[in-house]
Amino acid sequence: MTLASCLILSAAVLCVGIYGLLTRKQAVAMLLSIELMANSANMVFASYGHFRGGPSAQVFVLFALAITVAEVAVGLALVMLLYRRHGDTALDLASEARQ
Amino acid sequence: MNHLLATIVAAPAIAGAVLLVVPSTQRLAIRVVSLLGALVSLGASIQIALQYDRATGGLQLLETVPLVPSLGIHLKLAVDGWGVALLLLTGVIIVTGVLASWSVERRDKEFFLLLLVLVAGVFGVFVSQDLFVFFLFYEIAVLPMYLLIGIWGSSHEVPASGPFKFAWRRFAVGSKEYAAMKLTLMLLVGSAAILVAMFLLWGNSGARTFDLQVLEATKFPIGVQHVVFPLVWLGFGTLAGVFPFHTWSPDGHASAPTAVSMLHAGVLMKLGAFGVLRIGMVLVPDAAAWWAPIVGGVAVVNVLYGALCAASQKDLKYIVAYSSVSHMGVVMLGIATLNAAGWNGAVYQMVAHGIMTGLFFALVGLVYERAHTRAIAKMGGFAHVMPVVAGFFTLACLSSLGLPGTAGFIAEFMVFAGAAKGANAWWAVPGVLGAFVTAVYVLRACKAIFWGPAPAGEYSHLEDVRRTEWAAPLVLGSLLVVFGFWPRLLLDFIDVASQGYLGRLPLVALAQVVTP
Amino acid sequence: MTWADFDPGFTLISLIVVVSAFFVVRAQNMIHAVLWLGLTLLGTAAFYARLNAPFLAGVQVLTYVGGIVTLMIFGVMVTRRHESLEAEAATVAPERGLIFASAIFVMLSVVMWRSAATIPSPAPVASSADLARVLLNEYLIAFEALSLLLLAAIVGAVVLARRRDLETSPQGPVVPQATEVQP
Amino acid sequence: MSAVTLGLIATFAPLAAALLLWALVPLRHRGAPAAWVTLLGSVIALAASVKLVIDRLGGAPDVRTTIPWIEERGRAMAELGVQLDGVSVPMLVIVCLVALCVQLFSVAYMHDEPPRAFGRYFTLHALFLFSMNVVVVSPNLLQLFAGWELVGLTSYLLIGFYFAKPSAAQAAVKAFWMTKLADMGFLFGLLVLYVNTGGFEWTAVPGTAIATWVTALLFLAVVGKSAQFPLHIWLPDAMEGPTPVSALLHAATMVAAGVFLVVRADPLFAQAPATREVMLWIGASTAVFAAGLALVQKDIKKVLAFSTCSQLGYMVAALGAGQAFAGFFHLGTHAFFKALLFLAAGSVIHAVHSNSLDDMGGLRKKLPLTTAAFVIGALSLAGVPGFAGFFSKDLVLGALEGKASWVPWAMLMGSAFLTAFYMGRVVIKAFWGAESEKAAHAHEGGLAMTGPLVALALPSLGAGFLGGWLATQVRAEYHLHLGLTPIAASAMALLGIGAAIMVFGKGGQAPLVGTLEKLDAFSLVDKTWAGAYRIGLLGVSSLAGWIDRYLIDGLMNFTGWAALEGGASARKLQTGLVRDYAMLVVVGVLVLVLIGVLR
Repeated sequence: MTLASCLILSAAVLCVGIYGLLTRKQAVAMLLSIELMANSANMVFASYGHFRGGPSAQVFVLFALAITVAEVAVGLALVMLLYRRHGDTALDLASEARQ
Repeated sequence: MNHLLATIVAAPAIAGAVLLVVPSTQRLAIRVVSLLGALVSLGASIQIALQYDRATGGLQLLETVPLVPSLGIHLKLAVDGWGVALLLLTGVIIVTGVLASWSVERRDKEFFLLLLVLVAGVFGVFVSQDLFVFFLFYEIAVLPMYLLIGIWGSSHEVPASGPFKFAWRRFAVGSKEYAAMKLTLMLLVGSAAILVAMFLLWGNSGARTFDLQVLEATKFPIGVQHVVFPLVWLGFGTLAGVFPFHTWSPDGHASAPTAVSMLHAGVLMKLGAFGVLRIGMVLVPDAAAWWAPIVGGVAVVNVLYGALCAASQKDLKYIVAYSSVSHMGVVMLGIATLNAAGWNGAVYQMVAHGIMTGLFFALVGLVYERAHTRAIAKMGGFAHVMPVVAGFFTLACLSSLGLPGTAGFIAEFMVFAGAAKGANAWWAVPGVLGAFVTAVYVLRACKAIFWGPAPAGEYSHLEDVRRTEWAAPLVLGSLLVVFGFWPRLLLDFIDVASQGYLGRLPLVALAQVVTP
Repeated sequence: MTWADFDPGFTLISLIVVVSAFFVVRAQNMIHAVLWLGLTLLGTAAFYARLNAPFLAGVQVLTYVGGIVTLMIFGVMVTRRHESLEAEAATVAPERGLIFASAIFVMLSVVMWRSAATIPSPAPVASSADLARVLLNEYLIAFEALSLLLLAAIVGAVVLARRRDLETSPQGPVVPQATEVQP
Repeated sequence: MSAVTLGLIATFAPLAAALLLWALVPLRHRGAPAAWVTLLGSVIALAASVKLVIDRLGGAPDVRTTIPWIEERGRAMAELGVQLDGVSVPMLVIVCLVALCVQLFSVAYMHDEPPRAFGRYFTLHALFLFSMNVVVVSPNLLQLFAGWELVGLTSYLLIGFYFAKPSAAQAAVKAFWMTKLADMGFLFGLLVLYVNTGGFEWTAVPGTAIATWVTALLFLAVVGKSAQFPLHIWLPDAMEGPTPVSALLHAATMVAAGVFLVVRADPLFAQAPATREVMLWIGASTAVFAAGLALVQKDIKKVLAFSTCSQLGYMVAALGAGQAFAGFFHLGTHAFFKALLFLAAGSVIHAVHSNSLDDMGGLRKKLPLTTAAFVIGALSLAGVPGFAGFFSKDLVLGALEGKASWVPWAMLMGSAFLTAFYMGRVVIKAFWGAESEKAAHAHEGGLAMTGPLVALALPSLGAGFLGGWLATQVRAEYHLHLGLTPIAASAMALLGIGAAIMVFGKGGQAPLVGTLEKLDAFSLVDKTWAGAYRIGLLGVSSLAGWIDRYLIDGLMNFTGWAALEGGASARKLQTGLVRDYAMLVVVGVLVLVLIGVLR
């Protein structure tokens, strides 16, 4: 297990998340993809933390986790709103910004 | 230390604040409060003129309050000779302007409030000796215009034509909203240029200060000067109607209500010229001397082109508006001469044109209010029904064409003499030609409106000047003649300031001046 | 890299994480997708454990697997359209996604490979005690700011989700989640 | 009282009258009292100037006092003041005397005007006298220019006095424009002088080249103001004004200001022989040309107007010949007899209510005094020996005699004949012959009308004998000599009168009249100027207006349009789809990473 392999693993997860974000229509599915991407960022933190030492990296992972939780809470609330308004959670429906 | 300068700026602002608590149904109270604010300013400006020591010159009546010392921003108020002349002009115009708009019907409280805010800004510009505060007041003076024109203005149609016809569908060209928007946007672009110049000066001053006196004493690198001067020239110049950035002026002044046209053409355009003179010429003299031929060349275009455009107009307000473009060209021409006669003439022209155009717009407003038309073709023989208006209009025309005995002559003559003495003597030729074209179009308009057989039909019962409407013609008309016969009333102030600042110009420029 | 460096544990974890992540974005059934996400997150927890970060692994299991996955399932259930769920989980323009994702992957791999080469060898382990000390000393303000953020998120979520024409009560899932995350 | 005080009184008494009338609106609107105020001002001015003359007869010296007017760097750049010498004092008397006579005449002549218009008329008269006196007493060219423009203004306002008549309005504006066009020359001349000498003194010695420039430019203004060819076209139109106005402004004083300017600036003109040569030719040709046109006018005032052009041509020619005194002398005598002629014509017009010569005839029985006055004026104008005009015209002709070219001299001789001829025509058509229908009810005006006629007839008869005194005043040589010129001139005058009696006495027509009439009707000069105005000014200005509205402002609109259109097309990027935004983020990341990789 080297730093490079750890980083490439996290890059892989990130790219899967990007793939999901770009291809899924469902708001919840997009949220899941974002979770994957956030997770991969945490993995990078943890990897560097392991290889360079010191607790700071882990602290940041903790913070990132908390922020992710907040994001999911608000994100899900938005999904609920979307569902109420359109009876569906396909995010394409929320494109009023175009007008 | 007295607080005259603070008073002159604060009086309109305080009157405006009082207006906020006056109920909008108290129409007389609104007017009286506004008039009081204006009168206090006028009184203060006269008091300033009396207290200013003409023999000493320089900055006087200094008041300083630190605002943001860490950035070198101070509320530093002081006045030089130019400032005294322009304060007097502003005081006179605002008082007559308030009286001329006595009959504003719609949302009068807001109207007077904005008018007072605007004039507070104008006073602020003329007395602030800190570049940042100068700019702040400048913006305060410029921005209320958007609302004043957009709400209280008047519209007309401009048919689509020309190579840019396709752009017409985007705008209602000629409408008051269009005029207000164009004016504001063009002036704001100018402001952006000024802002850049301002920070360049600040950053290169070494002292990190906006204090104009410190900046004056600073010798800026020539490279910085060459960037700053064109920015200042075009930035302030947009407000002064410098070709080809003058096109906000005809539409803006034609659409604006009477008092706003009076203030804008009478005073606000002077802010632009004053900025070029006070910031451009004084702070970056080396670049100014280099750029002066270009400034003067453009000014010459302004004079002649503005006059020719005015000659082609069929709408009374447009004629007056284009004449402002032409006359502000004379101001810029005087500035570009880089000698005492030219600068004195330029500042004198600011005052003369301010009074003259204020008178013009006041009278045009009167005519428009009664006849409900600005189309010259529909008018005729109005001298039979409104002889007083006709008389004062003729007087304004005469000053406009530079007839001796009116303020316009003194100003134009000094500018032309300055130009003839300067490095580019030929500037005087188009300048004088512009005055001739002015004679053609103002007298033609005067004849078409006022002369001819007595009007019949709807125009046969037009009323002449009454009550508060007397103020503007009487005061402004008399001043035109007084300043025409006795120029030293103002010149003593202006000349001492010009002498002081001229010393800063590089020797190269002065050497070009033929001294008899 | 030789076979001597081969690390079967890490390889297994990697496989689990990548494959389950792939199913997260490809699953037709949203519930399945969330469950796959749970597996990914568990794999990540194992990854943390292998990186000598047991506390992180624990928190990962507790908040992510325990909290977020549950929350997501609630979300899916609440917004579910019974009759047409399958069709809506469909993907759009998979080629575009694939191209961009792989391009990013290639780029990132190159960058990370280079960057990793500058870090020599594993450093001494940081204990949970170290972590706690740093968290509550150096990062105290950030820590408190974070709790404020969470509070704001709770309030925001409540305001957003609660409407007059309320059919379900969305506050329920959010509030316990927020309290749970306090370490 | 010192001379300066008297000069100031002469100048400011009319101004005080004008200001009083301007400020006291009820007084002005009452009418008659306004006339008395103006008359009082003029009387004071005349008294002051007469006192000046008496003082000068007693040996009072020339005086000159100035105060700074415009300052530059603390130094006077321009000055105002009073200069009272042999040129300005006689001129002051002439101006004040003629003005007073004309004003008095106006009281009767304008009697039927509504009180307000009457008041306005006299206010303007007072203003005119002030402006004219500013010209006369000015110590330098700048003040002269200021007064010059002010008399132009009063001329404009007085020509347009009947502003309800479109023709009067047009004539007023035309007069102002033409003179203003010429006045640009004055202004340029002043600027050239100022740049080269640092002042506006006519005593400056700037060298021949500069002097030629300055004087040529000044002469341009003279051409305009004194109605010389080709800028004369405004003067006949100016007859739209009330007749007394024509008498005062457009015959006696204002149009003579051009000549006065040259007399004043004689030291400058003396340095510029080239300018003088031009003046000589322009003066001579105007004299002939205008005399020819005067022959065919049907309007009595237009005859006199063209005659004024012609006589001013004499003066300009004399100035061109370098005999400033001859021009000045002719100016003085011409002021009297031409004012007399105009006032007498006014009396006729007042009696028959028409300007047209065809409506007159046989008036000598009804209007004996007017007839006598007119005949005296006509004889003086024709240059019959003994009358004032003879002496001055003789001097003018004598100035031209012996010049390198005899052509100008011959031209002026010819026009002397023409002058006598056309004046004979007018006298015969108006006062002799069969009594016309309109003349039947004609009668003399009151004392206010006849008094000024008598007052002006006296100098028209006798002013010629003052030539000697005037010459000592301006330090010129003056002696009557019996040579070719006086004899030829007298012969021309008598021949002209005789020819007129022969031709018109029997109701006939002069030869060449048809051609001249066609020439007059075609009015080539007028049409040229009108064309220049329409095409040159209106055309260019509409082009400028179009360019400004549709090109320059169009460009501004285009900028706005481009910004709006650009915004509209940029908005299409905003699909509103989160996926697309995410992709843009990804692209951005890609680019950033790529930069990182490649670096």
